[in-house]
Amino acid sequence: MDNHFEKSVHQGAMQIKRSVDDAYHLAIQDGFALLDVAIDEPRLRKALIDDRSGAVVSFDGRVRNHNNDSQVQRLTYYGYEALAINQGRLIIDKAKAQFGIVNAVAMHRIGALEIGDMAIWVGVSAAHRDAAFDACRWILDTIKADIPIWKQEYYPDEPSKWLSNNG
Amino acid sequence: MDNHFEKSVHQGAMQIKRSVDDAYHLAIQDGFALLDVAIDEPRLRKALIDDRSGAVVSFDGRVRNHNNDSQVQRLTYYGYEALAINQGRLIIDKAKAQFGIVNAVAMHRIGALEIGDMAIWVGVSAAHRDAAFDACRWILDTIKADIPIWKQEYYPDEPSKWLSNNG
Amino acid sequence: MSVESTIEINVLYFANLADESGCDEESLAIANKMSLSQLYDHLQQKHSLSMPQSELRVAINDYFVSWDEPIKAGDNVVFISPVAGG
Amino acid sequence: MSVESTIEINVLYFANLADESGCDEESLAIANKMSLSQLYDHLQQKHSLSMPQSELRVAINDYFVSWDEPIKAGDNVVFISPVAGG
Repeated sequence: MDNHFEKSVHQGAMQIKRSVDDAYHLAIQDGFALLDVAIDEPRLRKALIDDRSGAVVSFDGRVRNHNNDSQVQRLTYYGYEALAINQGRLIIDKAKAQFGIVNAVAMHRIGALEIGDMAIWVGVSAAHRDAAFDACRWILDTIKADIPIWKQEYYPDEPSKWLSNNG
Repeated sequence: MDNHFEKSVHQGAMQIKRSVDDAYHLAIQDGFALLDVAIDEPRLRKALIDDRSGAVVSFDGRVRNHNNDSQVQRLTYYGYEALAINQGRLIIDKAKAQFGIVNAVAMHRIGALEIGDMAIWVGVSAAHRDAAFDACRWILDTIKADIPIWKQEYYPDEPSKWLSNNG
Repeated sequence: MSVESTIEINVLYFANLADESGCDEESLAIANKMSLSQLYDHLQQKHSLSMPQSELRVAINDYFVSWDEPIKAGDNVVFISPVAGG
Repeated sequence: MSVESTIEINVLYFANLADESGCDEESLAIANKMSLSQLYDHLQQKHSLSMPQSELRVAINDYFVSWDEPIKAGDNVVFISPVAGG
């Protein structure tokens, strides 16, 4: 596939349809948003925490230089933003109802990423550590299963591929 | 107990016996150190991460305004630093041997803390999320069980008390 | 001679479905009462989509729906191939 | 008349043990072959320490040891009351 064709059908899914500030506002208020630039972790972390938060667990997922046996050069995440945001809000609401937590915020980056770039951040604050760990892991797993984001990895010696979390 | 007496027998356990930079160096190299000033989380996080780290899980524990039914005003952590450092190194070595992780770093603050201050930070990087979550939780639980740190909480209407994690 | 009633809908394509269909969006006039399964059958033939319906989920108007959800005029329909976030 | 052999050791106190003993450190001459349990019995009486040995752990020279570890001249001995980090 040539680069021009790739851009023409996927370009919309590589960019968010709101400003970066609006994306942070949404993530902080509803618990989830997509972003198309580097995730500012301290900004999200700060929004998570208040005096009731005895425990804060966070996860960040980064682009590795290996996926199974293949050397990864770079990858691109594509997102269906409107569905992602609706589904993300449902996931965060469910986590808040299900685990004894104070707050939860998550963000997923889309677009072209390099090795080491942060693709996802999930943070949970709670009075107690068990709830924070359990909720953070559940939110991460549920985002991976349900949020409409697709990933294409590029390798030095093979064609790029679409990856799937359940394949 | 008057303040003078408190200071005379506990003062040594409220301060670390090395420089702040040496404490960071030790935490980054051996995986654990005590610190007697605010923990600089980004400094530890940066040391954790390399290109093999697909997943980073971190925990931070903060002073809450409530412990069970009592209103907490402030608290003081006291540490037996030399044993804490030896035991911390054993814990981190064991975590590295036991879980498939890339790196782990933890730090515990001692001295007088206010509500909202970070008392402990534990970070784990790994290729995969399950190992990162499992190791972070295990390190935290093992630090809480085995590291010689004691906590005294101060309340508005009651005498201060020594707390215990297993009491 | 029966007049077949049609409705206008919009379909979005992502990832491998966008590659195979060669577009990210199209407007379609479809038979009223057409089911989501029938719609995917139709598009699968039209664009030679390789993925069977059993591997897909479906969304209408930016929410996941079940495959028996009816399609209404003006709906945005999206077939969701296996995701890979995180 | 037997000459009892003694050794010099150092004991550190933390937390409630420091409160009760009123010090953070003391040097002691103890009987050679005294066990860690005997040492704690002795100190418990001397300082009216409220905590039974069963609630304590013990460290020598900055490492946890078991209660049957022998005490040597010059050792730093610390009885560790229940911890509360994290």
